[in-house]
Amino acid sequence: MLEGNVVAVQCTSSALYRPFALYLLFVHLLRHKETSVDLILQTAVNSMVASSFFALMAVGLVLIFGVMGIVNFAHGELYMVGAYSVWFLYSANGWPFWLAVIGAFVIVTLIGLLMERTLFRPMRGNPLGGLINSIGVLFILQVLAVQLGGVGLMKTVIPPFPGSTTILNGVSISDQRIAALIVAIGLLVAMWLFLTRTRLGWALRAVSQDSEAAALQGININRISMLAMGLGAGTAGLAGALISPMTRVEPYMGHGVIITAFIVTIVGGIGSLSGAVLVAVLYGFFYTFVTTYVSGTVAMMLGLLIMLFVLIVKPNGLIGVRASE
Amino acid sequence: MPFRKIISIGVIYAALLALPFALKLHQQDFMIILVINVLIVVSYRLMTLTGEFSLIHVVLMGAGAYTSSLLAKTIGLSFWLSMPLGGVVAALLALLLSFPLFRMKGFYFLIGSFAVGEAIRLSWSYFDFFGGPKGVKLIPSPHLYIPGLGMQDIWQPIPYYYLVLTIVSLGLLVLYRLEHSRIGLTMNAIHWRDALAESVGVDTWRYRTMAFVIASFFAGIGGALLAHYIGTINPVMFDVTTMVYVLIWVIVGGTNTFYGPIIGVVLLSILNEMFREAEQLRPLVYGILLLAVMRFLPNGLDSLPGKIRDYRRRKLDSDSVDAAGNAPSQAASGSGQPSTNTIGPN
Amino acid sequence: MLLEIQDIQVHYNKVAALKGISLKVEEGDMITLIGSNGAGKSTTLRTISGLVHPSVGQIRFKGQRIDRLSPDKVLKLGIAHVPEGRRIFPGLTAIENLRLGAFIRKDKQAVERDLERVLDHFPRLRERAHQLASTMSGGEQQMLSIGRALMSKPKLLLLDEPSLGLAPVIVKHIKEIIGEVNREHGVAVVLVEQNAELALDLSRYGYVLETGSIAIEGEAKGLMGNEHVRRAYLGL
Amino acid sequence: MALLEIKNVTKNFGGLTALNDVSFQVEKGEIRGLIGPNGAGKSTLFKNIAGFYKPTRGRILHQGRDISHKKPSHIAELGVVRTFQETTLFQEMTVFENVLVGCHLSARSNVFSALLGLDHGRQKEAEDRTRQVLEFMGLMERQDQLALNLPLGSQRALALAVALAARPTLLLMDEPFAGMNAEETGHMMSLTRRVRDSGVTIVLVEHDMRAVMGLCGYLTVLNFGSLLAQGTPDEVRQNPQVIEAYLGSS
Amino acid sequence: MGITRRDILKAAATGAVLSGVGLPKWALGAKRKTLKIGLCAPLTGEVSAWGLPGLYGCELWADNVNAAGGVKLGGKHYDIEIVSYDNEYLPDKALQGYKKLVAEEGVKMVMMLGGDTWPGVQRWANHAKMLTTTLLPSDLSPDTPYLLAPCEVHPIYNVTGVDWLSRKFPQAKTVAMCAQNDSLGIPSVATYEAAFEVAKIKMVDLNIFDPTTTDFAPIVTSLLAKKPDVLCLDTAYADFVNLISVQAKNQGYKGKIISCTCDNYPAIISKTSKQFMDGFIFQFPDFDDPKLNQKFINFHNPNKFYKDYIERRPGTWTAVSWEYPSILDLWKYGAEIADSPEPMSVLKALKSKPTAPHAFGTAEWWGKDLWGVDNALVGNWPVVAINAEGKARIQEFGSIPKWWDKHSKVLIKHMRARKQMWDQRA
Repeated sequence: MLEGNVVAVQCTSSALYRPFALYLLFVHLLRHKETSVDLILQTAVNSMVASSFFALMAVGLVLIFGVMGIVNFAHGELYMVGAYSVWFLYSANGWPFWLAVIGAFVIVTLIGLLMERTLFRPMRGNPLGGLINSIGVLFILQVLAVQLGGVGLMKTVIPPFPGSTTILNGVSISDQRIAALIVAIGLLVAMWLFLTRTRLGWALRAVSQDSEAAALQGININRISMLAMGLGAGTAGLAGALISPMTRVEPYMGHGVIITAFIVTIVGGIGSLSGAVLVAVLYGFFYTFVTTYVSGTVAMMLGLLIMLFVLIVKPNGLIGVRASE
Repeated sequence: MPFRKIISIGVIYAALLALPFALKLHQQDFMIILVINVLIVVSYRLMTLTGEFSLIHVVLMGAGAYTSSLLAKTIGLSFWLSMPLGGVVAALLALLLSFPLFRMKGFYFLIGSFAVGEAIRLSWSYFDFFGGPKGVKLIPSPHLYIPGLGMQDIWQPIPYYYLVLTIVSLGLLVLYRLEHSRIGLTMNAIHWRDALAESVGVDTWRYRTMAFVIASFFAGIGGALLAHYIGTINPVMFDVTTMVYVLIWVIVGGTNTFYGPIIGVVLLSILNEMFREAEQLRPLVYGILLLAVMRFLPNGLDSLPGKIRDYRRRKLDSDSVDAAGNAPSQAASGSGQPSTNTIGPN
Repeated sequence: MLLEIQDIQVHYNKVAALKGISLKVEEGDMITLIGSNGAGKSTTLRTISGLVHPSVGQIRFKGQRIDRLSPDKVLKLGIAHVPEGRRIFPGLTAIENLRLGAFIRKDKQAVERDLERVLDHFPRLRERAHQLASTMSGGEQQMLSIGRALMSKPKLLLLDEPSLGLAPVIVKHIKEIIGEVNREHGVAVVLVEQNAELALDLSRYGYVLETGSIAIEGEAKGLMGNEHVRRAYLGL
Repeated sequence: MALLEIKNVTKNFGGLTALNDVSFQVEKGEIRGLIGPNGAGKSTLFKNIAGFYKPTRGRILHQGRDISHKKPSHIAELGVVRTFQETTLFQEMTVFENVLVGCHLSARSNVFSALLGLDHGRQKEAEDRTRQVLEFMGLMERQDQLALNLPLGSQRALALAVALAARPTLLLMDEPFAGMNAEETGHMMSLTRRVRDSGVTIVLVEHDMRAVMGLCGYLTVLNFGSLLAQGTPDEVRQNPQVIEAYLGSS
Repeated sequence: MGITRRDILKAAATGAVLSGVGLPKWALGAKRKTLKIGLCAPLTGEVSAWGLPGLYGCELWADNVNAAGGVKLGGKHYDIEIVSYDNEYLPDKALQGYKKLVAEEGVKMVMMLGGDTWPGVQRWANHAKMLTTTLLPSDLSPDTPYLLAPCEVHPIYNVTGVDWLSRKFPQAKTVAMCAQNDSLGIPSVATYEAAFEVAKIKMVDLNIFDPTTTDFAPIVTSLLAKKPDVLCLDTAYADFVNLISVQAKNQGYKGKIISCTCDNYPAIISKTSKQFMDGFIFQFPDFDDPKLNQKFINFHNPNKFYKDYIERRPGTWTAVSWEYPSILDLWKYGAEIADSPEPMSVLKALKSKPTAPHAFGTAEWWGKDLWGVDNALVGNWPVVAINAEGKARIQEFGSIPKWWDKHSKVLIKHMRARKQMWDQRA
């Protein structure tokens, strides 16, 4: 038994130096057999949390792209601002946690609205300009975070729910993660209801499908753009707020998140909200399992290659439904 | 070439040749990096001639740097061979990548190139062969036989500056000639109307690939020049942050002219040095500058002369002619339809 | 006078698309604009609905100037535009499309009533109410597009090429629907059509457009046999 | 052998049939009119011939050679060149440069010869050709203007010049008369005739019936993606099906 | 809490610089002559946590020394001025900065973090014969005659913690370890492998993760799946230690944890519990620890230094806050022996004896077997553990040379296996 473990250990470490990651994944799944039930279950639980955050980030990106045609590179920084807001309000100024989360949502939504009004609206019809502007925002928000919190160590956000719940023997999940998971899923459901059950939601979808025809229905495109940007930014902020007790709250935390969000968005089909959510779930599991069994670098590399593959297969856009000529 | 142009280029080069002696030691290093970056942005612009923006240019620069460094270190190849080979490998990599990437256009190309680039870059930090996250250290500097002095190790800033200046000038000359040849004209044509170009027999795939491959060759050369000067490279040097800076240089400078990106990189690099005192606030300056340029000069700094000319002309026009009946109409609907170049959609 | 257009000019970039067009629509009226491709028919409609603004000239609706208003403001005043190519929202269901037509209206109960009326009017739409619009046939999409416009309870309906790409049987049906809308709902209609026979048969008055100007106008019945019309269409 | 043969071409987009089993031939030296109401499939057929679309079924032969699955640039190389609906030009380039790009095929050069100036001969050849075409189209005095600053008539002439520079044997013209006034139309008609007289076969999609009837010896009429009628202008004009398709019947 | 008045003042001052008003950086002319010491380290960006707190510490050190009359060399009194350059942790910027400090500012020593930023500087540093220090002894090689690692001999001191653990808790039989894949993590892995082998503790899992990792749940899951007695965090970054510990607690881990660092551990305790963190072993003492007042400690007045620092720069204390100042202590010692500030004289004076005063007691110049050159100062190193009150306290000062004398072969074996020997790194 121990002997087998040692082999596995050596294999894990040397895995870094071998090229065939998928093959290794397979080998590792076999090697970890003795603890596999617990490990797989725990990893699945971890995956669910990852998935819900990927989904929150991706949905925001899709909304913004769908309605305004702009790739928001600053999306990761909006997420960062969400986390910083919680740190500032809850940890530094003693607000109740949930109030701080709401505060973060409001702050980031306002930033989003400001971005739409001053930066993205003048760039309508100029996607590259929008992209560049979002990079400008990215720099500014990072600096503001440094100014607010200083550099050095990450900001500590003490989890309001310090306990953890054992689901099964050896499989546990922290209460903080459960709470975040519930809120994230709740928000996604609320958003889905909003988009499919309300007039404003239809209007938003209508604009993303055909903005001129939407204008002809009396839908004010500017207002819908603000709605999309506010909502998209708000969800990113909320994701950051919820994850703040569980991750590194520092000015550059948005960097890794945005790459993942892009992968999810592209693979899910860039105009499709349901596609984004579905892929977020799948990718959350994929990413977490590969990270657990092989390595995070390999997981990211494979993710990027999957994205590339999807782009190659459907090179001119993965927009789900568009009017045919 | 008009006489005035020749004179001004002559003056610029005279200044560039004399410059290192007027500079402090660390500023000489700054100049070397800046001159290399000029090659990077100008070669990037060749890509944009065909209308495509990529996010892989810096990774291909890294490919050149890694190739040249590893060849020089592991098999002791001379700089004079490894450096061009760095360019060749970057170009070959681009050729290989053109097959998947040029199935895409516009935004999808941008994101696709980012995905491949990042995957390549991660592989450098993953595989031991490339030195892992630490990268490659102790990269030898070039040696050159100088009559009268014998074999010289070129690693001090002033000689290396002249080396870089020579190679980059050659690169710029090639890129300039290319742009002003029929090939450059055709690339530009593809940018404006790729379907029309295709309809008169232009193989747009071939030209896009050509632009990509040549641009990558020079990016690889730039990377090799950097590697052999600094003596060490690592994957972080070629990450998306660096790419974003290149993008900013090019776009702030403007892609409409050959000199636009050069203005961008020179101006912003100097500003960056000036604001070094601002420490943590430095990126803020960048951010605000970026937004300001996009707001007031969305086509980059190089569109400024044209804007001024336009403004003057309009002023003249409105002074002499009653333009009341000719106010340009605006298709300013509330709709988000981008400025397609359609004429009369009936 | 419901709608009055006075000598409008429209330029795209620097090219003139409309070179001075004037026309009038009475309350409950039905007029048609006919002419070949590029004559400026669609541009005229787009200018009325505020998608494009004229560089010269005025548009008045019930006496109020509307040539600088945005599309949503124009719609609020009572002008609905059924654009060329239907332009329904493919990812929404038929019923969601229809409800969006009433986006500007606040009178919820009346909207529900009107929705029922439209669905009564177009039984095919009732059958497909919860189907994605992209899965509907061309004729159904055209009905949906007209139905959607009616949901805003317009005084004036701008119809752009409703027969385009539809099979003759469907065209006939659409024609009937347009007639009914005009008669039963009392909605004035400006119809842009390639199919001159259809258009002139339905309308009271017609304008023939050529390269951005009105070549000839007159009572529809009179235009039907007009040489000018035949020439514009068949080069006689 | 006909210059262009369309053999049973069908094109589907998803469930929609844009072209349904269309067959006809164009002889060398003709100006063939391709007409039909909006949405009849004329542009789709053009795009299929020029290689921008691939037919779902059927074949397209040019000078006996199957071109139905070739790339647009290759088809252009074989002598089939199209112009575009509306005015499609390299807007920000000069008139001269526009035509020079059109000469792409007659004087191609590779990177090295372009850099080293080895293609001087070919370069000169292309420039000569450009001047020749500009002369032919009466655009010589406008050669240094930007394309976007030209009046509509000259823009259309330039579009034709760009296409001609590629030395086509078959020219596909997509609505060259749209939006033109009578004078401009007349000028464009004479230009088109001159092009035909220089040995280029022309297929013309056009709504302006005066131009079509005036230029074309033979017409092909499409409706709902199918071939509706063929014949001389007079025959077509009298054809009740055509009249119905255009003026409608109710 | 978050923003202090000082920060606002600083922001305002920076704003003034930005707006072109310009404030002289060193506002008032000093009466005494000034000696400049350079700090070329990352002060912005993601690695700035390894540079900026060091700058704060050095400024405090300089103020203390200057207030006490400065340094007296060759009969003259000098004030010390710290000149910093932000190298952004990029090789090219490091080279520019190094040259600026040496050639233009005329500094007498350059302190660096090392790592990625050293190799580019190496050649020029040798050329200029400049005394340079690094915190990463893996930069040392026979080609670096003027480079010293006078404070930290990372990762060799980690053996002291493992040694203490194995004596205190003989029941510990298995360990699972995780490490980030970079120039800090990998040599440390080799050291821990050697230390655990010597201590007869079996390594049952080793997870090497990417430094960009943000979610540690999967890593901790795979570690805990092996049910280890000890969890070893290797030389993880402070933030990683925080997140991994919190994850370990959430996933129900109850055993021992050993780590190289545990900066800002009160934050971890606040996120877990005192109970969970009780007995957490690491290698960096709090500087308010009374054990640092012992005779053999050479760091000048550590408790007061810590108190002053916390007051000046609240919330920024990390290991580098005292490490760079301790290098300055050593430099001052060397300069006073040499009676000259000249870099080569100071270096010669320092290396003239086989031992020198290290922060934690007299230590010897050492390193030939690992780095090919005896330029690292190695002696005692503290083993620190968190107690039941949630306070980190020094447990003992372990002797690195003593361990090495017995087990050098094991360490070299593992270092070689991980390709960390100097001859393998070139």
